[in-house]
Amino acid sequence: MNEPLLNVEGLSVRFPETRAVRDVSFTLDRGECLAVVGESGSGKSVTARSLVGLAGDRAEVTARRLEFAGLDLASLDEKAWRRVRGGRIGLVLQDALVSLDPLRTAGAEIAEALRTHTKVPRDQVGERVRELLVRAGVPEPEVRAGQYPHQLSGGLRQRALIASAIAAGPELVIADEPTTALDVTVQAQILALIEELKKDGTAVLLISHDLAVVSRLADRIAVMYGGTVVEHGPARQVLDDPRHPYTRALIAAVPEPSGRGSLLSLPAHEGKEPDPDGCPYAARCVLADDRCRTSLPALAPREAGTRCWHPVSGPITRERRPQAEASPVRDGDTPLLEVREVSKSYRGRPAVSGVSLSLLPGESLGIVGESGSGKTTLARIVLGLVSPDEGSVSFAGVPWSALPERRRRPLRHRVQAIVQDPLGSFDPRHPVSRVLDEALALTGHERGPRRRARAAELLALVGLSPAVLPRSPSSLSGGQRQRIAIARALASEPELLVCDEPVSALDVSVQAQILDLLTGLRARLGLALLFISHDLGVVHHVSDRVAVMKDGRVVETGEVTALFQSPSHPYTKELFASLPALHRVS
Amino acid sequence: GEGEAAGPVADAPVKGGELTFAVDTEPVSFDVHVSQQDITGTILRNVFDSLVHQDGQGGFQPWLAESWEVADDLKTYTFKLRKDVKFTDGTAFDAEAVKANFDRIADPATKSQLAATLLGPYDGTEVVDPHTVKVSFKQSFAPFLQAVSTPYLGFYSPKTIKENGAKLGSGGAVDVGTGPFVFSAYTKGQNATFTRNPDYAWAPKGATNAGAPYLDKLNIRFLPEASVRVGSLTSGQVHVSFALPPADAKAVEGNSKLALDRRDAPGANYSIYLNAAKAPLNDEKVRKAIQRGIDIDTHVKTLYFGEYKRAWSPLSPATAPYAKALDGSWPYDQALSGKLLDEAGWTTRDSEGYRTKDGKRLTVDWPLLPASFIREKRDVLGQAFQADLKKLGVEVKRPQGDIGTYIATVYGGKADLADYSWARAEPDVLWLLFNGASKPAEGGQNATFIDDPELTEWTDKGRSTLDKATRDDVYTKIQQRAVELGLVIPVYTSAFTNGRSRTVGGLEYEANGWPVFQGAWVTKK
Amino acid sequence: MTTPTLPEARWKAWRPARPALLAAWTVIALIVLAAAFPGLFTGRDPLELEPAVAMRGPSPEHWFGTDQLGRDLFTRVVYGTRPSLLVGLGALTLALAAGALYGLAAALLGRFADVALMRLLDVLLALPQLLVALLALTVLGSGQVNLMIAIALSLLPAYARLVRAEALVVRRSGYLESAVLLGQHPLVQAFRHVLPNALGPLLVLGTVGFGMAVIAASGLSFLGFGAEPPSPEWGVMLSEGRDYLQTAWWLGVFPGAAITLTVVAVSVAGRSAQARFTRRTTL
Amino acid sequence: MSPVVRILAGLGTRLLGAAAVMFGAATLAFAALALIPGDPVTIMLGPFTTASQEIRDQIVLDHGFDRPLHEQYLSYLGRLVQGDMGESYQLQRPVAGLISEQFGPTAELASAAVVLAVVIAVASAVATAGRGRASRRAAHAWELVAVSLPSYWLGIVLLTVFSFRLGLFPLVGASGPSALVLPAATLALPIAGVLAQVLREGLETALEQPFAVTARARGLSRTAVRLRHALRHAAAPLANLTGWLAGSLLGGAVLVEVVFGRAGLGALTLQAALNKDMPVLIGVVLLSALVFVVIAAAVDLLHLLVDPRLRPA
Ligand SMILES: Nc1ncnc2c1ncn2[C@@H]1O[C@H](COP(=O)(O)OP(=O)(O)OP(=O)(O)O)[C@@H](O)[C@H]1O
Ligand SMILES: Nc1ncnc2c1ncn2[C@@H]1O[C@H](COP(=O)(O)OP(=O)(O)OP(=O)(O)O)[C@@H](O)[C@H]1O
Ligand SMILES: [Mg+2]
Ligand SMILES: [Mg+2]
Repeated sequence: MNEPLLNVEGLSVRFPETRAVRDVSFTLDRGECLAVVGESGSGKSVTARSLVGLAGDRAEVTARRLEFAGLDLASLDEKAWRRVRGGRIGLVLQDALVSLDPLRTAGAEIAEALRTHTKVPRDQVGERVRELLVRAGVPEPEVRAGQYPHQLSGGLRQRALIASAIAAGPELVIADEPTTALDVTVQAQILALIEELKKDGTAVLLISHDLAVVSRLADRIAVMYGGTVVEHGPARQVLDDPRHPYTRALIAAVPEPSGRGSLLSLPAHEGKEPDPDGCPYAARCVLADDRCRTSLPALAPREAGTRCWHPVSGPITRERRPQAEASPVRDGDTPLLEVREVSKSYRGRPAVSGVSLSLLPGESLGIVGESGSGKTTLARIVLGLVSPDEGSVSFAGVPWSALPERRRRPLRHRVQAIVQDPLGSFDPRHPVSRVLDEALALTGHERGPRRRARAAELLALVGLSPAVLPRSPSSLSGGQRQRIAIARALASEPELLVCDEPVSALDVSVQAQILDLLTGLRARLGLALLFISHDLGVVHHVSDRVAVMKDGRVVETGEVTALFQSPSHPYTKELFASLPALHRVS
Repeated sequence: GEGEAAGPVADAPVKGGELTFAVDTEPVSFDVHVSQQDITGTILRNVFDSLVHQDGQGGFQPWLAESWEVADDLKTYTFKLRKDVKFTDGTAFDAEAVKANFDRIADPATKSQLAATLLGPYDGTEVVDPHTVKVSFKQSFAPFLQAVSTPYLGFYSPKTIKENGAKLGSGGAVDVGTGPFVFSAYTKGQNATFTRNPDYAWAPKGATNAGAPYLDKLNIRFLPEASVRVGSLTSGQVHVSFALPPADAKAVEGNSKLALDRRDAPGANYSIYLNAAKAPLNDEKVRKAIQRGIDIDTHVKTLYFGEYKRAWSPLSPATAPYAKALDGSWPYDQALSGKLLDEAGWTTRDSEGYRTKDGKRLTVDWPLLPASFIREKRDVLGQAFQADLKKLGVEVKRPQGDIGTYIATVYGGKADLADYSWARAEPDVLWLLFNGASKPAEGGQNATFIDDPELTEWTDKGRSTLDKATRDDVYTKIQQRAVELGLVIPVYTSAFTNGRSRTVGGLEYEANGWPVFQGAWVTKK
Repeated sequence: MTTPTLPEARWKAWRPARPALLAAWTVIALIVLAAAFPGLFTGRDPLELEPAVAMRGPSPEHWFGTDQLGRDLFTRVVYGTRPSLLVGLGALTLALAAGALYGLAAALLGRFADVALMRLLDVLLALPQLLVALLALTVLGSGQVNLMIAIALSLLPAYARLVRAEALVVRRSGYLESAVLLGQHPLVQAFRHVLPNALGPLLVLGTVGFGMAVIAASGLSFLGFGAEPPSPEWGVMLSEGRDYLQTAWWLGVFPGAAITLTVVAVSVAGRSAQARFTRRTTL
Repeated sequence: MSPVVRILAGLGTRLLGAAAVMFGAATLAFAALALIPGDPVTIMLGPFTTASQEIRDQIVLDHGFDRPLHEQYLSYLGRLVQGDMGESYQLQRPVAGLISEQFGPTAELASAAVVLAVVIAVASAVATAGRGRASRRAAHAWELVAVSLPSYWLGIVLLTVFSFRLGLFPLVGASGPSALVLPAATLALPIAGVLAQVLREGLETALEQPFAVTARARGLSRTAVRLRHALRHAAAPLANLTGWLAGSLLGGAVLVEVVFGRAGLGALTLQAALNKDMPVLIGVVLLSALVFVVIAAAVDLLHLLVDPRLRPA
């Protein structure tokens, strides 16, 4: 096998405050797709950026070897770099939605790439731009080229961005999280586009935190944790027979039909921090010993391997989770929540139209649907934050949406909510203690030791130690914040918990923990859940019944497993078709 | 007249050229008949001639009037006018013109703020023949000659009065007079320009330049900032600068390229007037104590760098008859003041060291004008006096409000002290200051608020005779009595300190101390 | 009608360097001390005359020289601190308090009140700050207190606007929503969450407003609306000193320096405070 | 709604807003007039006057001080609508005339100052944005001091040094650019300080945006990114602030015009304020309200040009 297109050996990047990447090695051939996966902050983007010399002024990049098509990148000066960037290596930045200049048309951005690298005569630029857009799968390219980012949907923006990245026909395209924040259907299209590139012989470095996404088109997978590649090898091998404890946890965390009814998070523990050159995962690893904390085995750049002293093998065994189904839903029960024909439109545009739902005590109803389909609006109506234009909501048999706020206030504690962005739901000036205190006070716990005891209880309930009480939520991790939010919601002992995308901002592993927590609590407290997510896997995992929304309507609803096996509505079918699964049904 | 040539005259007269004259204030109104500001007179003296000219000795010389007779009862004045005088709009200056102007002044619709007062008990003007006018008054009115020598009783061409009567205040070409210069343009807030009147041939008797002015153009620049005036003078950007701050006088004198023209201001000195109508200053002892208890000498010297003379009389030495006897007659003497106050019963002292009488602190109210009206650092001088009197155990309060409040309190007789100077080259100014009828509430200026029979009698007598001896006698007595009664504390005689580039020659100053540019020229360097 | 950004927008700028910050706080400390206990810095009396030594330049016994009446300039500058700061602080406090209430009222009292109050504000905003102050002074007349009110009036609109904007942000915020969900009473919400969170940025901007106020005050005393002598006030001293620029530079330079130094120090401190603040909220 | 309708609607609301502001200003000014304590006649005549009683009566009659307030207000509004702003107490001249005559010099001064300020600001900001610490510190320092200097003081110092000592830029030669340099600079420096900071901030935030990085990943040079991408983004806040400052320059003009003995609205305003010459003050208030409204409109238009997101879809 001849020289690979890209050859990285011992790449390290430090910032004044962190070691973002440490001793990363990998290679990449033409027409090959290497996927780099790993949780947030694991160093994926920094790795990607340093391949085009844009790690930032404050970054200090070192590598034993950094070769691209026989070119020593490490030795390039600014001018030479400019020729490489966009010309031979195209980079699609992580934040697709803000990576196009909002003040210039999509066409202008693409043309810019053309002008800087190719000798396209002026009068033909427009034509080339059109071709590129077509290639990127953009419908009616003439129109789109003349439009500004804010006039384009997320998917279109991402496509335009890719078009500008491949404008000068680079040999390598780096796509950093190209599908995050996109609806599954759109996701599928983008992935297809990348597959095209690959087929045309372009090497692709695909970065994602979502195993399921990469499993579809990665030839090889490199799993990063704490700045290092902890495991890499052929995709199949990594997915089917993961060796590194972290990889295993990662894979276990992906909610899958098969995994329904069992815990997603593998047992982890809070170990002590490893040394700088120890295994970064040692802190969380159950198998970690002193050796792990002090040193890290090497990893050969080309062939598969695991960077672990205690590689595990064999199938992943998940624990059963406490049976949520144990709170069976009996027919003839008076529904806890009854939504009748509610509609809500903003400035004439319907956000929710004619939606009817009902939810029994202790039942968990999932709501899926693409962005803008009206999920949040529906949730806000149920919460009594938005009053519907038509229809009504009744709670526990009594009218709810119809009540004036004054009368609803005393009942509010029975319905609580968890939202996507927990931090935003905390007063920035209040520490955790005050957040809980306020909630408890409002639900009639008079101040004093009992209230404090109750606060501690709640924290225990969501698996946090009282140590977090004095801290400000902004100083906590995403997972911890969401736990606090849940604790606050539980403070008033609600019967219904409305969760709007509670995990979509979290890493898979953290998501797994939160999902386990929610299902656990539900079983324990007999909570009813209204669970909103765009992630079918997640919904499938937590809910008994599912309602599929599109354009403000519920197009299909039914018992979860049944619905997943045989969707009837065409939209639902499309939705499930485009759902990326970890294990391709071969 | 012999407005004395100022400073070393730079060689022989030079025709043509432009002279820039920087002044500190900008007239609110350019209508001499309306305005009461000195600056209006100062500037428009170059545009308007008067019937008579007042010379340095307080005597009167022919100007637009060849001669005049005054009836013995001083109720009618008859002027014989020159026949060759023309307004700059070509119309002739004649008896009708005089009548038109005086009548205009007397008309309430004109809202004259000073000229009307100068006309006193005006009764009317009679056109005897085209070149003779007879001005008559309801009572005998001696100061008229002096009044009629001021630009405020100057003459607009009847044509312009008819056509632009309402606009005369806004300056510019509409202000048509008979003077040596033509008011050609005015940029509010910046400058006013005057051009030579080539036909001018009626300068007052004895003027060094009998004919048209040498200068082609006179440019008057309004520079309210003293430092800016000084700066532009020293840097040669202006030729003559009005009202230099005393602080800079020395520097100007020291500068070989510059000369300093100093002239004591005529009329009433800057003095403090004591409200004898209310306690505590209704007690003469207290008044005299205050009068003797402040170290005027030192403060005036330090604050004005010896540029301003310390004053002994309410009347300026530049205005005859000045009571020389007063000089040095009431020196600073805190011991005496202390004694006087004790005698007056202000014997006890309170915690802050101020004197008290039956529990009441000895306090005098001396309202301070709004900063924008304060001239010559009088507020600072006041601070010095405040400090002196504190030593004496007298508390001086200096509340500063807006002008409305000031007028209400001071002119309403609610204050104890009031301070001002009054520029008018005529001893009759004493009438304004001390006559019982000159009530501030009615536009008078008698801030002593008492009607002292003798002062009233003498001031009336003075304005009802032209006999020099009598006038000298009464006016001298007035000055002395006012000081003896402690009704007034003369402070200083302010001086016109004008900086002048030595390239300027022939600049003269008339009775009021105002520069006259008719005979001035600029030599090219 | 939209109104262009207010000058406050500028202070987002930067976080000053450590030493600068240190210097700033030292200066502030000194100023506060001087305002509280001028006696600590000088044994002299600011009003005591010494005609003998009038108009002397800086010297060992008179560090800043002496003025027209031989008063020690250093002493006067020190004693001038209190009145000078009082104008600034007074104006600022007034403006902040009034602005905060105004802004809150606009944000919370519903649509109509909002429109009405904002229109009124637009009018004030449409006028240059100095013009507003002049107008107020014309009505009230000069003097220290009126000066304060006038300046406060000219600062108020900016603050009111800011508070309103902040309050509206809070009203749409997630944490107010969760307060609603917990059934908290609107009034409680207003004082637990809206007011404190809206106030934060305001107070930081205050430090800037202080600078503006002090400069405005000195400008207005220059124009003749100043404080009452003989009480030494920097603005007044500065505007008196200007006549002696050629002959006695110190009379103007030292009060001028005092003003500038104060303003610089306070805004440096204020900016660092703001930098910290913005960091905290953007975390 | 169709774009045209949208635009028209926008225009309508803007006009309404403008009208509201003007009306508010007028009312405010009248309220001020009514609130002045003390007898207006005495105030008008000022101190040291020997005006007699019939003259005072005359004044009362002329200005209708004897009529009830609401009448005065209505007739005042009525006259305003006809563009008649009354006559100055002090100068006895129509306010409209006075103002239009004084507007020129001030407009000249203000625009000169704005241009100068923007030039300085852009230079200072572009030169230092995202560059080394030292240069930024220096820039911050001068900006801070510039903002903290009392402008009249700055003016006097500039005069003394450049005009009196060095003899550059004559003051009295009046009119012509050379006489404009110093006043404009005095007015511009503090503003420049503010603008520079805002502009730099804008540039730096823009340069950190992903699209800026993307542009570089496309192979653009740093400078190209600055000019083609960052500057436009920084332009919006700059325009905002410039507009606001330009509107408020009249205030600064008061001080500067007094110091430099220049003609202009500032000097007029001050004189009016000192003499409680309300008609003139009212005129000035209305004018600056108008100027502000116009500038605000201009700024908004500029935004529409720069930022497509604001254009009606
Ligand atoms: N410009 C920078 N300055 C300082 N630290 C940085 C910078 N960029 C990244 N880091 C740090 O480097 C580490 C890796 O960041 P990176 O963006 O590569 O993570 P990631 O794997 O891309 O995470 P995500 O999935 O959220 O994009 C993080 O700890 C981050 O805080
Ligand atoms: N406050 C609002 N004002 C105007 N339009 C709104 C508002 N809230 C929602 N909408 C519109 O209503 C539609 C539904 O929005 P909603 O947030 O309910 O969708 P969603 O399913 O929650 O989307 P996502 O998955 O992105 O959260 C969208 O078109 C949105 O633009
Ligand atoms: Mg990343
Ligand atoms: Mg949503």
